[in-house]
Formats: sequence, C-alpha cells, structure tokens
Amino acid sequence: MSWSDLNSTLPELALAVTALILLILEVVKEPPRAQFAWTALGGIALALVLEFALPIEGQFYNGMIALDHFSRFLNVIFMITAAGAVLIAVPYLRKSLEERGEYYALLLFATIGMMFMAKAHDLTILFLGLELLSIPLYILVGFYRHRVRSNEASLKYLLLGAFSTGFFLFGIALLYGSTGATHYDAIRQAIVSDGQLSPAMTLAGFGLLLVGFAFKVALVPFHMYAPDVYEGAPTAITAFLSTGPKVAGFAAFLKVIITSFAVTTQHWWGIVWVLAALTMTVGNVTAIRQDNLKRMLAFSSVAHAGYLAVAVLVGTYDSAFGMMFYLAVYAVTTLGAFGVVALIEGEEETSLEIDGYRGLARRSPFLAAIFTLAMVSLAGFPPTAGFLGKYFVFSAAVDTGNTWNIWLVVIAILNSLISVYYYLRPVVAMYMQEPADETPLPMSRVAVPVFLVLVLIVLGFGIFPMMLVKSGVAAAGSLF
Amino acid sequence: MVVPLYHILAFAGLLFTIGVVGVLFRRNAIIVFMSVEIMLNAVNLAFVAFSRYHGNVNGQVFVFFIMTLAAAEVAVGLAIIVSLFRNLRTSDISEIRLMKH
Amino acid sequence: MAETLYLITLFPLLGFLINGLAGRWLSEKQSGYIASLAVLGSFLVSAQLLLAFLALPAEERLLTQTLFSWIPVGDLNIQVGYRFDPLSAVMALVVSGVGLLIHIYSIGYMQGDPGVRRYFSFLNLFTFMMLNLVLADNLVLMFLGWEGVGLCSYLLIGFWFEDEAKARAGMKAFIVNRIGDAGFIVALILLYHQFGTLSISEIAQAAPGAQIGRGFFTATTLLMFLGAVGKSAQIPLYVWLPDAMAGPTPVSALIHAATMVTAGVYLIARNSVLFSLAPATMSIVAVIGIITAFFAATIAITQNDIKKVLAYSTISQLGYMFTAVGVGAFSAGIFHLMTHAFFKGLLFLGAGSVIHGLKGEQDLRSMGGLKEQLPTTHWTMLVGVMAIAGIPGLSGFFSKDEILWAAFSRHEGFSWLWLAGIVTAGITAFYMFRLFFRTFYGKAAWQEAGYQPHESPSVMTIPLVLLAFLSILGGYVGIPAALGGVNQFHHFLEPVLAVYPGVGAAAVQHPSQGLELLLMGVSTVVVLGGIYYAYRVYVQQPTLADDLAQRMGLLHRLSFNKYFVDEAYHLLIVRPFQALAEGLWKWFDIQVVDGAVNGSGHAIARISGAIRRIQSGLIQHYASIILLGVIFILIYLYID
Amino acid sequence: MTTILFYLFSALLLGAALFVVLNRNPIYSVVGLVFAFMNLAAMYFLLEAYFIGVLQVLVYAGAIMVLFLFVVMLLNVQPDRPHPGLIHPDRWWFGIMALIFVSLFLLLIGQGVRALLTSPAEDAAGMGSVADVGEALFTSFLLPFEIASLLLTVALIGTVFLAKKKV
Repeated sequence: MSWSDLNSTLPELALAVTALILLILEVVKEPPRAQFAWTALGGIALALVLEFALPIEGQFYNGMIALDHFSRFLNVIFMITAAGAVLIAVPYLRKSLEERGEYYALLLFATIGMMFMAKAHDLTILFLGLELLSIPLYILVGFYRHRVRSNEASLKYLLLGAFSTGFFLFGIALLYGSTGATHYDAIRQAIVSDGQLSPAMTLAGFGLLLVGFAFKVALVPFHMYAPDVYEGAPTAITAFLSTGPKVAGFAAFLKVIITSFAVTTQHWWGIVWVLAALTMTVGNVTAIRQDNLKRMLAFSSVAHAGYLAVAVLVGTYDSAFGMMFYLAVYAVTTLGAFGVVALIEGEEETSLEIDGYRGLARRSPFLAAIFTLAMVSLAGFPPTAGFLGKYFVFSAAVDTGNTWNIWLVVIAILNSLISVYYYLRPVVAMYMQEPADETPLPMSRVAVPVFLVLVLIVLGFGIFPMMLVKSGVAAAGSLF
Repeated sequence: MVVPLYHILAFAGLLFTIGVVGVLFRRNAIIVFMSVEIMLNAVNLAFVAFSRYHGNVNGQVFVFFIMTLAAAEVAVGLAIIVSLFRNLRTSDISEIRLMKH
Repeated sequence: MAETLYLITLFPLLGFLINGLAGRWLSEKQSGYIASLAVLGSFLVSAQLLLAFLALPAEERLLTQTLFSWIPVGDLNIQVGYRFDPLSAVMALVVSGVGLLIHIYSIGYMQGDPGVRRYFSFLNLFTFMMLNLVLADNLVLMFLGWEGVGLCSYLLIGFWFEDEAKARAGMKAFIVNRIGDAGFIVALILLYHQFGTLSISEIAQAAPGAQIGRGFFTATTLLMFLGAVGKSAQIPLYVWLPDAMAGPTPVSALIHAATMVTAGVYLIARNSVLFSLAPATMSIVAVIGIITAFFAATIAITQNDIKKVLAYSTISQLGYMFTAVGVGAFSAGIFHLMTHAFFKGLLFLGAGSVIHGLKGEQDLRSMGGLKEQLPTTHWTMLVGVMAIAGIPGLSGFFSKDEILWAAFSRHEGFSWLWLAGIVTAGITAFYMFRLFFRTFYGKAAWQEAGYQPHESPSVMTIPLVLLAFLSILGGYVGIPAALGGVNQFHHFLEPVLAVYPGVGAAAVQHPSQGLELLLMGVSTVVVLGGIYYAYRVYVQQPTLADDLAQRMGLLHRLSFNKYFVDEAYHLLIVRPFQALAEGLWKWFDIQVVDGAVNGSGHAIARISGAIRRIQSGLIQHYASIILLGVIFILIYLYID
Repeated sequence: MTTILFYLFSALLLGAALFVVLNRNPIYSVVGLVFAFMNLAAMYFLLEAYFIGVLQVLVYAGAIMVLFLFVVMLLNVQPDRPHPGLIHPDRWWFGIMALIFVSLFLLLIGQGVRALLTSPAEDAAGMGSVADVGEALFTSFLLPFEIASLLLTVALIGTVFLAKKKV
C-alpha cells in the first residue's frame, strides 16, 4: 500500500469518519439534534471536495479499484443523492420524533458502499460494496421499529436480498472457477484468450451474477420485493432506496458488462432483452392500478429500470453515455418526487393515497409545482431532462440498426406513452380537484435545496444540457 | 485425494438447491434464514474447491469475506426478526404480510 | 420583421403564467380579460406579419427565427425555432383569431364557476402549445406542441371529471391517443436516422432526391398518419372525441372542433413533400378520410345530445379534410380546415349558448321552439348550419366543393370518393338541419321540464355574430376559377405545399369549367334535398321522425348505438387492457389464498390458483418468482 | 482413503441439510445445521483449506449457530403446524422448480468440467495455511478487508439499534 492508494479512497474515508462521529454524537447529544444532519452534510461536502481535489486516475490497491471519469461522475450522483436523502430526512424524522444519529451514519455507510460499487474493478470489491450498501438499507427500511409495516418491509428485503445474494455469489464462484480470477480485466483476458475452464461455466456464472444485479435494480421478475419494501419503508428512506441502489446497481452492471463480458454478448443479449421488455411493461401496467403514491412510484421506478436495461443491452459508447445522463436525471427526479411525498405524508403514514393530493396546488403551490415537474420529467415530456435521457438511450439503441433493438425501443416508447397516464393522475388531482381541507400545508425550509436542485437539473439540463452531456460523455469514455 | 471437480460442484449445487428448497418451503423466518446460510455455504464449498483446483488462494480469501457477510447478515437479520416478534408476536412469515396487491 | 415572431407564442405563455401563478389575486373578470388580451396580442402580431407578407412576392414569404440551439452535441443539433410561412400564417391566424373569440365568449360562459382562473390559465397554455405546434420549424418542437395540446385537452376535460365513469372515459381518450403518438415518435426516429436532422425544411429538401426506397417513405408517413388519426379522431381511433364532450362547451369549440383536432391535417400538409413521395399512404389517407366522413355522418343522424351531434359532425368534416390531403389537394384541405374552424366554432358556441340558456340541458328532445327566446343564437346558428351544409355563397360551399372536385378529378378509380362525398354532404345537410329544427322550431319541450330560457349576454353573442360573418365571408378568399375567381387562397399556399403528381393541385388550375359547374349543381341539389327532408320530418310532420326510425329499424338502431363501436372497443381493447392491469394487480392480491383452490382437485383451477396466489406479500412467492427468473436465464444459456 | 472420506462427509452434509430443511422442529434444525457445518469443515480440511476449515468451525458452527439457537430459544419458536392436507399445494410447484433448477445447473456445469481436482495444482499443497491466507488478506486484499470491517461495524450498529427495547 502506498500514499496514492490511501488518497484514492479519501472521500470514502471522510464519509466513514463522519459516520463514526455521528455515532458518538448520538450518545453525547441531547435533543433537539439538528446538528446531526449538518454534520452529515459537512461530511458529504468534504468528501465531494476530496473527490475533486485529488485528480488521480488509474487502478489502486493492486487493481482492486479504478478511478476515472466514470467513477467520479457516479460518485457525484451518489453524494448528491445522499445529501438529498439527509435533507429530506430532517423534517420527516422530526414528524415521528425519530431523529437519531444512527440514521445518518447508516446513510453514509450505504453511500460508501455505492461509491465502491462504481469504483470496483474486482468482483471482491463489487460484492463487498453491494453488501455495504444493502445491510445499512435493511436496517434503515426497518428504522421505524414500532411500525409493523416497517418491520415487515425490512424482513422481506433482507430475506429476499440474501436469497438473491446467494445466486450472485454462486455466479462469482463460477466465474472464479472458470477464469481463475475475480479481477475485471483478468476475466476479460481469460475469455478473450480462451483461458477458461469451460465457456458454459463462465456464461452460467455471468447469468447468476445478472440475477444479483437484476434484484438490486428491480428488473422483472426479480422486482417483487420492490413495491412492498418501498411502501413499508419510511418515506425518506424510500426516496434513497429508489435512487441510490438503482443507480449504483446499473453503473456497476454496465461497467462489468463492458469491461469483462462485451465479447460474450451474443450468448446472453436475449435474456436482457426479455427482462427489459417485461420490466417496463409490467412496471407500467401495474402502476396504472395503484392508488398509493409510494406504490405507484415504486412501480414507476421498476419501469424506469426497464428503460435503463435497454442501455445495458445495447452496450455501445452512445448508450453508455445515454445511461449516464439518464441516471443523473432519474436520481434527482425520483428523489425529489419521493421527497414531496415524504413532506406531504401525515404523521401516521396518512395522505399517501392519491386522494390526499386533491387540491394540493392550493394548499402548497410550491410542492405541487415541484411534484408536477418531477412527474412530467419522469413521463419524459420535452423540454425536461427526462425526455433527453430517454431520447439518448433510445436513439443509441436505434442507431445500432439491429432489428431487435428497434423493436425494443418501440415497446419502450409505447410504454412510456402509457406511463403518462399515471404520472398525470396526481397532477390532475392536485390542480383540478378540490382539497378536502383548505389548510395550507406547513413547509419545511430544510428540504428546499433538494427541490431547487431538481428544478435546476430537470429544466436547466433539459434546455441547456451541454454541461451534463460533456461530463456524461467523459464518464462513458472511461469505459471504452 | 482424487475427486473430480465436477463432483464437488455437483455437491455444492445440490446443497445450494436444498437451501433454496428451505427458503421456499418453510414458514418460520428463522428457518428460512438458516436455509439462506446453507446456500452461502454451498457457494463457499465451490470457492474452496476452485481455489484448490487453480492453486490460487484468492478463492479462500473470498470465502473469508463471505463469512464476514454471513455474520453481519445474521446479526442484522435476527435483530429484525426479534423486533418484528415484539410487535407481532410471531415469526411465521405467512402471517407477516400487511403489504400486498 | 422576424424579430417579433416569438411574440406570437410569448403572449399566451405570459397569460398562462399570470393566471396560473397570480390567479388567486385576480377577479374572475380580470382573469378572463388577461387571457383574452394575451390571445389578442398573438392575433395582432400574426395579422401584422401576414399583411407584411402580402406585400412581398410569393417566394420571399418566409420568416424564421431561431430561439436557441438545443443539445448541440456531435451531429445532433436541434435548432429550436419558429417558421412563419403562408401555411403557418394561416394556421396561426385561425388559432389566435378563433381562439380569441372563444376566450371572450368564455368570460360569459364560465361566469360564476369556481375554477375559472384555472380554466383561463389552461386555455392560454393550450393556445401557447397549439401555436408552437403550427409555428415549429422542427419536428421535435412540433411534437412538443403536439403532446402539449393533448395534455391541455386532457386537463381541461379532467376539469369536469368528478365521477368515476367520466374519469374512465378520460383514460380511454388518453390511451387511444397514446397509440397514435407512438406512431409519430417512431416516425421521428426513423426520419432522424435517415436524414440526420429533424428540421422540417431540411427534410423536405433532402427527401425528393434521396436514394431511399419507397418503402421508407410509406412507412414513415403511415406512422405519422397514425399520429394524425389519433389526434384528429379518424377511424379507427375516433372514439375518444365524443367522450371528450364532457368538458365545457367553449373547450369543445376551441380544442375539439376548431384547432387541436385539425392538427393531423396540418401535420400532413406541413410534411406534404414526404407524403407526396408515398402514394400508397396517400391513398390510405384519402380512403380512411372518406369512410370516416360517411360513417360519422350516419351516426350523427340519430344522436340526441346536441354536443354529440356536433362531435360526430366534426369527425365527419375532418374526414373531408383528410380526403382532400389524401388526393393531393393540400390547399383544399387547409381551406376547409379554416372555414370549418369558423362555422364549427360558431355551431359549438351557439350550442353552448343554448345549453347556457337551458341551464345545462343538452338533450335535443328537451328543446324545440327556442327561436323566440334566443333570437341572436337562432340566426347565427342558421348561418352556421347553412355554411356546414354547403349552401352556395357561404364558406362551407367553396371549401367543400373544392374537395369534392379534387376527389372527382383524380382519375385513378377514385371518383367513388366524390360519390361518397356527395352522399355525405346530403346526410350532413339533413342532420345539421335536424339539429337546427329540433332546437329552434317545433314543440317547445323545455316548457314541460320547467326551464326558463334566456338569451346569453352580449359578451357571448358578439363572438357568435363575428363568427357568423366569418362563416359567410371566409369562403371568398378561395373562389374557384369555375366561378370566375382566381382562388387566391390556393395561390397563397402554393409555394409551401408539394405538388402531388396526378390531379390534385393541377386540376384546380386547369379545370374543365363546365364539368365543375355541373358537379357543384349536383351537390347543391343533394344538399337542398337533405334540408328539405329534414324540414319535412322535423317541422312539417314531427310524427314522421318516429315512423322513420321504426321503418329503418336495424339501420336506426345501428346508427343510434354508434354501430356499437364503443362496445366493441370496450370488449376488444379497453377490457383486455383493464383485465391485464387488474390481473397483474390481483396477481399480487391475497384474497384467494387458501379458499377456492385448496379442496378442488382440478388441475386447471390449481394452475390459475397458483398464478393468482403468486400475489401476495408472501416471501415464498416472491422467492419462487426469483427462482423462475433464474430458471429462465439458465434455460436460455443452456439452449444457446 | 481420503477420497472415500470426502464422499462420506458429502453424503452426511447433504443428509444433514435436508434434515434442517424438512423437519418441523426449529431446535432440531439448528442442531442439524451445526452438524452439517462440521461436515463441511471436514471437507475443507480434506481440500487443504485449513484456515477456512478452522473459521468454519469457529465462526459458523460456533458463533453464528449459537446466535440462531439463542434467538430460537428467546422467541420460544414452536414447531410448524402441519398444513391442512398432507402437503401444501404450493410445495409441489416449488419442489418441481427446485428440481428444474438443479438439473439445469448440473447440465450447464457438466459441459466440459470433467477435470480431476488434483490435476493442475498438484504442487500447490499447503497454500490454505493461515499464513498464506493471512498474507493475501493483508496485501492484495487489504481494501476488501477494510470494507469488511465497515460491514461489521454497520451490523453492530444495526443490531444494537433494532434489538434494543427502549430508545
């Protein structure tokens, strides 16, 4: 180990130290405990500065991790997501008097896990990063210890997560067995030079690895847990749950596929094709029937996983860029949408049904406008960034000229058009229907920055996308 | 010792499947959890066999990490089961389903 | 001159923002005035630009203004800008002009409604989107407008969606339209893939000389036409329009008669170069247009809801427009689009005035004899029905006969289009006068229901009068050569429309005058016959109507029930879709867990039960689905 | 001799695992699992993975299973009630799916992997020692090791937080 190794993980180290400080504060501090959130934000800011202050590229810790524009792009998304989750949590936790240091500490640990997933250049790190992301989430989903729904969601998430981890690990075992390596480059080397024990074993390993990813990003049929877990988790956690793991899962998935398995595409593309088509269709069609906003957004996020799977399937430079753009926009938009849901939610998990949104425009014009913007962007209307994300991903698929890809895009477009229906339902309720009670909704100022970032990204990058496009292109470039 | 690699893999596969069957069949969350542990152990067996076959210690190191994970997961999982038991007085997962449809 | 172009869309956008953000501090009246002023601004700018145009020679009549470059990355460069040429000039004037009158009318009509500010802000937003659609010089911007108007339409209908049934109808409208829009987007992707640009003019320049197979153009234009079919309510995607009548009447007038629904016709005219390269598509457009025209007209005969009659009449008239563009007479299609905006806007507003006077009653059977009570509405409506029926001298006559003549003179076995058109014209005359007579003449059925009808305030009747004048005079910009005119309208649009080989445009210039006059005579006779028959049935001998209904038996029932198309759709499309949604939903549902299936030994019940019970919050079921996924992956890999 | 022993342990392992999964009494299941893990440890020894074998006994059979036993006792878990009817209808489907899964797995792995375990790594005997694994752990696998420590920290926090009665 050398200093440069240590430097390469400084942002993670900063977050870990902050998390430990939070744990100490939890013991020392008496309520009110507003400082927790600020400490966590300070840690994230420090990590962000370190991320940029150390202009290092290359592989570290004996090739375990790789730093490049790709990992930096994603780390920034992760840190923004984490900061947003912290800000949303402040007013949310205050409602239930559960403001605790563990909450923020676990959030930071999960963020470290995501960052390692994006940096990973070895299946060992990928696996540990995935678990470091998952285990804090199991706990956070069950954070409301006295609510049965929260307990139940946590148990389901943990048992099914562990179940799918079993397949994931068996996949790694088979890959290791067949290629004798866990390093991304070494695996590709073994496949290309045919140094495998058995090509069938490599493929089986890849197939099982895919199960782990598919579970994490909630592709059908591995998505069954998602709606239940999203519904049962505290809404502030749902916001994090529907963005962080999905972005991290897709990023790691894309990186593994492009660095190690690109040459075997012809053996497995059909699987991803079917999963993508199924995911978007099931996600959208089911979302139409949901009246609970959390469940509706859960199925919506399933559907978005389907669109993103298109980018993974295509696997070209363009599609990788499209995915970077899509992920950045998706993360901020979904986080903001759940943030609004979290703020509107009443004390005992009330106001989660669509009827609770009637006339919201009158009770809180700001939240209604933000929510509308988020819905419009998720639905993919121009000129929002959500439209551009879809456009980049789908046009990359069409540009391959492959008939199957084009059909998949047609399915995706039909789906995203149908999805407009359920995205507009809350909008109609908010603007077109009379509120049940007219009292203005109290609005916490703490969460405002989250929504401003949402506006900035959704509209700003929707109309003037160049900045995001440039960093996305650079990020995608590091993979090839 | 002359054991074909394929046989060990077959044992690992069978053990893994027994774990899967346990997850699918049992209604007690604790037993389901134990079945997941069986699955992880099947993976470990495969790793050790491959490590032996390749003459490469990496596989065994990986097993070490899987054990770490197992310990962490079991601790958290049992804590969740305990906290659920406090609220519901059961660990039977067929009775733990408020959320559906 | 071009610098003012953006003002056309800016005004309504400002109106939307003011009403939307500051609405709560405005009085009802102020809100209406602001909205109307915004549209007035657009109208004045468009009119000023048009006047400037007329002074220029034909080939210089083009203004473009690039607002900014969107996504300038690599080879993809989308210029967001507007294009003002004769075609978009006509459209912008129609949208802002008719829109202005409808805005003013709404001030009176919506008085006292609690949602009036919201209403005006969305009406402005709609105008903004519609103007974007017609002014766009780029298909992406056009698509933005296209989706935007659909969105506003949905929101404005949703305004009245208080009950579940109407909400479901809204969902139907929505999904039907999505099918069409999917076609549009796929066409965009194909075009971009082929030409590397989505600028309308660049594509139009590149397309004719490009080394591309016919099949490509047929495919893209068919996909675009699919979008047009959805938006313009043609067979088979028309079912949503009658349902959309749930919205307030001025909305029906503006969106579902005068502007939005004609966007499909505009789309084809705008891309006339592409369509001219795809004769197969053109034939399909013409055929679908004429079938829709006839079919919808026959439904309109028996409808009793005054707005439904007008809705089917709109579908039918849109069919005429598609017939026109389908035979290559693009300018005739746009001409009819314009005159239709005048008289159909008038008819809807008149109907609104009647409904207003009867406190919301829409059933023709509860009307009758309203001539005395609603004098202004009566005579303006008379102008409207005469114009749509095609009485010589009114606007509808000129535009409809140009279409019929274009259809007739297209010698490719398409004369039957003309015949169908003539028959439809007779039916149109009949059902429009049926509506007119049943409303204003005959037995005053409203007396029994206890209504106190009253004429509308002048803020509502003045737009009626203005539209009535337009319905009369609007046709005189396009007097055909056969009647001694020069068809200025056609010459004005000529530079921006493609010339479709065959007859179409050419026939308008070199007509065999005698024949054209003869055809006009025939259509006039047919129309007068239709009117006379309506007069006999509904004024002279009111009992005849029921006799007729009985004698026509099956036909009447078919027409009355709209050929059971709604039911068929419900059965074939909506139900399966709902069933799918419901199925997936139930799939997770717990209810049937241990009940029905346990005891039964039937294998089928067991399978369906297993599927239904995969449902359900039970971890095992979720895990088993995961395992199924794993098995799928392994099977795929094994087979591969 | 060792070969025969290996197959013997494998058979015992599978039998014990089946017992864990199929009997109704949770206490028996825990004990069965301890026995299964002991067998597994023996197999690790036969595969010359001594360090892992020791860990298997200490961590798995020792710490983890004691934790399970403790929770089973704490919650006083009763044996599963038998379902009405001999076997729950779903179990058939689950069983068939598991069968399909394992046969697919064996078929896929079976393609080409007929190698004998001893063939390529004859000279690598002894690499499973504590020293070897430890060295790898603290050199090339240093970063994963550190992440694993974070993982345990998280588990610690979570367990304390979730299982604590009063806040």
